[in-house]
Amino acid sequence: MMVAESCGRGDGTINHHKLTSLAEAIAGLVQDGAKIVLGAALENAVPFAATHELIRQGRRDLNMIAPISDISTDMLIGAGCVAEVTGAWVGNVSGGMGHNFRRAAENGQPHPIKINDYSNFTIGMAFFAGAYGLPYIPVKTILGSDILKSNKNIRLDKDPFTGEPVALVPALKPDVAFLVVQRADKFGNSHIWGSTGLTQEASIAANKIIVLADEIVEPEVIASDPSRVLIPGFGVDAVCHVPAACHPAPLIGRWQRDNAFFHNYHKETREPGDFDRWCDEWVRDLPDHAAYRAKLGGQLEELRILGDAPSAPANYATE
Amino acid sequence: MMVAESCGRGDGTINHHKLTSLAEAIAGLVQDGAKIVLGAALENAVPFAATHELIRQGRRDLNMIAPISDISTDMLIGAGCVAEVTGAWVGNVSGGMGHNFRRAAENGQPHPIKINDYSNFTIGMAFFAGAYGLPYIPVKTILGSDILKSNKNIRLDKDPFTGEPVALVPALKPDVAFLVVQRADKFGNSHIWGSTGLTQEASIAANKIIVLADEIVEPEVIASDPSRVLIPGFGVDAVCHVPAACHPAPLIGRWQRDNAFFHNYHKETREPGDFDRWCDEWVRDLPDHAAYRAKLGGQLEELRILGDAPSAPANYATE
Amino acid sequence: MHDYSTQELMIIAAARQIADGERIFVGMRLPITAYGVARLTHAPNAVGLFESGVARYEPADGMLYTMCDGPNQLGAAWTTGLIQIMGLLSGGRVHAGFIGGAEVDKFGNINTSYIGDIDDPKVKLPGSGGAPDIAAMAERLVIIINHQKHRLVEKVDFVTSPGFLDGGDARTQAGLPGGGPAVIITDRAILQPHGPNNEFHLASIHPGHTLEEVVQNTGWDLKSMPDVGETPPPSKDEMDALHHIDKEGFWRS
Amino acid sequence: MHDYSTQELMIIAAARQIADGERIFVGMRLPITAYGVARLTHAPNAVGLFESGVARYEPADGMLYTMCDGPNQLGAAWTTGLIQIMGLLSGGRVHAGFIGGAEVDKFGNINTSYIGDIDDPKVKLPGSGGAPDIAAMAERLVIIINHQKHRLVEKVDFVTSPGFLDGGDARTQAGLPGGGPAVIITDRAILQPHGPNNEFHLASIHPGHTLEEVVQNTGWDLKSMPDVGETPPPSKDEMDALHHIDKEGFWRS
Repeated sequence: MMVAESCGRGDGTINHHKLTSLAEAIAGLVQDGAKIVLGAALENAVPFAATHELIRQGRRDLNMIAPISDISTDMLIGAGCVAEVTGAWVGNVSGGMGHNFRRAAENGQPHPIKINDYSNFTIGMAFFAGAYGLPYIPVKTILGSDILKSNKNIRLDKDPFTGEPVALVPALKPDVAFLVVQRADKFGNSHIWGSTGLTQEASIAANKIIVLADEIVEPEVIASDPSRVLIPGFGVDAVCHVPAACHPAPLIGRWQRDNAFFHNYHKETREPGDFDRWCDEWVRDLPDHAAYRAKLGGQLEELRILGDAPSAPANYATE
Repeated sequence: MMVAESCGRGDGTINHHKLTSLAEAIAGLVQDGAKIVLGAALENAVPFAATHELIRQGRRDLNMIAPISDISTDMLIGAGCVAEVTGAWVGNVSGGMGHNFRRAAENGQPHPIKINDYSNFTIGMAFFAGAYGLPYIPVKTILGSDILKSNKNIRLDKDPFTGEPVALVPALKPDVAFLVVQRADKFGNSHIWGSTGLTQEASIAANKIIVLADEIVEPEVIASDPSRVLIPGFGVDAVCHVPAACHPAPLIGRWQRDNAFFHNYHKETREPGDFDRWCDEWVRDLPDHAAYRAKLGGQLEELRILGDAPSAPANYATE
Repeated sequence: MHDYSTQELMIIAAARQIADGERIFVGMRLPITAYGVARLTHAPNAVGLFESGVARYEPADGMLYTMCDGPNQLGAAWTTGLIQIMGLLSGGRVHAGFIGGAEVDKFGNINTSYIGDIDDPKVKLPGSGGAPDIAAMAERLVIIINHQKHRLVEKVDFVTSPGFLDGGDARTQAGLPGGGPAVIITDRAILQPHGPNNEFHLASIHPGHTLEEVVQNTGWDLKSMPDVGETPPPSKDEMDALHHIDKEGFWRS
Repeated sequence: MHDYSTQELMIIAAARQIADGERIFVGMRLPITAYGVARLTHAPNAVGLFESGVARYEPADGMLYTMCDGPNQLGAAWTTGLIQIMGLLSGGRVHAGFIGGAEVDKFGNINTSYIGDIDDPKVKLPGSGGAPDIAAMAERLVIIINHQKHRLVEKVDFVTSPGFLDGGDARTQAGLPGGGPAVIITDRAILQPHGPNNEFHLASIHPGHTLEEVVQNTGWDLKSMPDVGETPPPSKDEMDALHHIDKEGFWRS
């Protein structure tokens, strides 16, 4: 979404489609050193296709911001793309620890990283404040935690109404947010369903939004249900049609979780050299996500959801 | 929604249906002096049926909390039910001023009222804080407004990070929230679509929730689309099946706005005696909302939405 | 007489305040009609925002009494909550907003709350709605009001929605972002802030009205901008767009 | 040997911590299985909450690797955002939460962040997730951990999720609402806070284990509650419920 500074006249993008390749979107919108949200839905709808493309394009010094990132952040650390990690949890939900994250934090390999600790609710409040123009949010849920010692951005203060302790969480404003949606039109209007974690707040807080759509549909499909729109299409900067962009994470109604893939990643990235081999095979040696899908082949097809459990219709008729 | 104090064990209400008449719900859950949210969606889905029932049951000293209440609050003031008005706007969107509101504020007729001024965004933040356990929210959108002088609850302070001025809006926790939904099951699970104003935040902030459902459906209908649930059914205390509870306000996909009714109310309540006559005819002399609907007769039927503009389905299948 | 009404001229003047691609808090009645005209003429990519929780690319197809009516929601870009829509404003992402009021003063402060004393008001007005938030946070504010001496006043009794407050840099001192009121469009003239004090000056006079009349109907000592002239009358394209929207001639008289 | 495994006993012990009608932060693996057992036995109206934005009446039908998997969302009571679900916690509306950790100390403080120094950690653990929020705000906290000397420690290196902090009323002094940790369930015993210092004491020993073994595997000088006894073994109903959920015997060994 555009920031105030870019609120100039005549950007005129709404009636111009924003469909582009993921490679072009990242080349155009993501700088070295950027603050990136790569999925904020927790363990579903993780934009792994963007993780791969950031590695392929060799972005450096990124600040990865997310409540929980599963192995996406671990991959980017291993590939040398990350300077800071801002969030509540980094690892491998299926396999345990993230080896690259540990190596970086414990031994500075492949390079040191700075860690900005948050709890899930406090990073939610930081995004909420960033999205809706609030300078900070006073919370109680982080009181007593040493996160107040490790993260100097959060300030312990007194509630001026009651004198009781509160922790002030300042607004977080990412540079770019990537999100995976079930369907979008070419103008950036989209539908998301299932649990969304912090997708709405993190995206609206961001300066730029890149949508990875599992399916591109006619604008009428999205317009048939404006209450299923989570972020406004007029704030979206690029729409990329990337089926299964979430793999190996699930996408509700579209793709099952590839649990074996997470386990294999855990086994196959135990040593730094292991990770490099894994990363060559699954990311660097592939030109794009279509090649990744082709390499997965039948393994991916088995995860495709073929059943139908449709929502009851909502009627928007006016008379 | 239940407050922490009522978080005792074994309330066991979930598998017991909560269907009741509106008269019983109000008799059991609304005390004199209560802080009430009677619709928070602004000009749609206003629970007028509850407005009428509060008048019929003669509730007194209510604090009516809402961003914009159209003529609902004006009726309650005229009927002598209200001690305080907390919100951003009271009047008649179609007709202009609310005569009862003016009489009460200007001349103390039928009795004086205390007015707690908010802007729409600041009352939104007050509900948000109340809903999600934040003591207050710092905002900039009310700076420079004399609302900071008229509402002593909002405190001007300095942002401790920057030293810049901020207004601290404390949490608002209503006692009871009424809301109109398009469909609900007998356990209080419901679907809402169209714009929702502050419905979610105001309801979750409230101690008790009373749902006025335009239609009662099987639980499977609601469960088919858990992302269309705006407030959790497990927090709902009573479900009342009241078709057209919103009349004369609209309900998306169900009922059009009865603009003539708003205009007539404006004309027919100009003097205190006028309002009493209006209120006898449309509220006090009718036993319940079914009688109100019967009195409206064909006028109501003309507002019923018969067309079909269905949302595109969302698939929740898992394999 | 002209081939347009005063209200039609005001709508066209308001439409000219909307640039292409902008996000605008539209409101109802005159401003929403102005938004429709702008969309059909020079601003096909403007997005309309409604504080109840609606964003639209196209103006509604059908009569609206309120922003919450069905036609404003069918086919919308987004139907959501108030916080999501007004949060765009708070986040500094809204270019302009339209608001009216009972009173506006020479620094563009608007009163929609109390005439007289707060504790014993002569008139209790309906209140603020979202106007303070819009006035505080939009890049610029467009004020629409009828030009009468008791409406354009030296100093409002109550600042519901802040303009330049006491003038000069008072607005900035109060911690307010947003550019403040950019224009007052009345049924007689257009006023704009001018000079370091940010006092509203006469910018143009509507055809058929006179300087003397405008000054006499203003509650402060109204000064003129250096290049004050006549408000440009509606073009044929503008009037065609307006008539396309206002098929029943609601604004024609 | 018994006709139940240690893990099965732990699940049953955890299930007993859930009362009917309660709202519970469930988490994955052992706790979600415990929630399923509670639902099928004494707590048919318990509601399960998942911080990604899910609330369920019935446990998921299908294998879950994460709370975000499809089976946890199909037929849910609510699929929404993190703020809506964790906000219930912050708002004081959640009865209990289950969490695990790498280390817990005698005051029930939990570390899932850093072993060793923050700036040069020996081990960097994955981090907090929502555990601090749950530990701070739930009415009571149930801690599940394996009973080893390096896991039950005198003092954790880093308080990710607060228990009673330095003991006594330190938790209240820190401004924390919520009742704090109510129980530690291990593979050898059950511990509960006791006395004015809120130090965790031995409450019961699992069948087949000894006091000496438990004390030796605890990193602080573990004292016993006055009425310490044997953890009640699973009932037939409880085991039937567990086997109904764990058809493949995942927890049986």
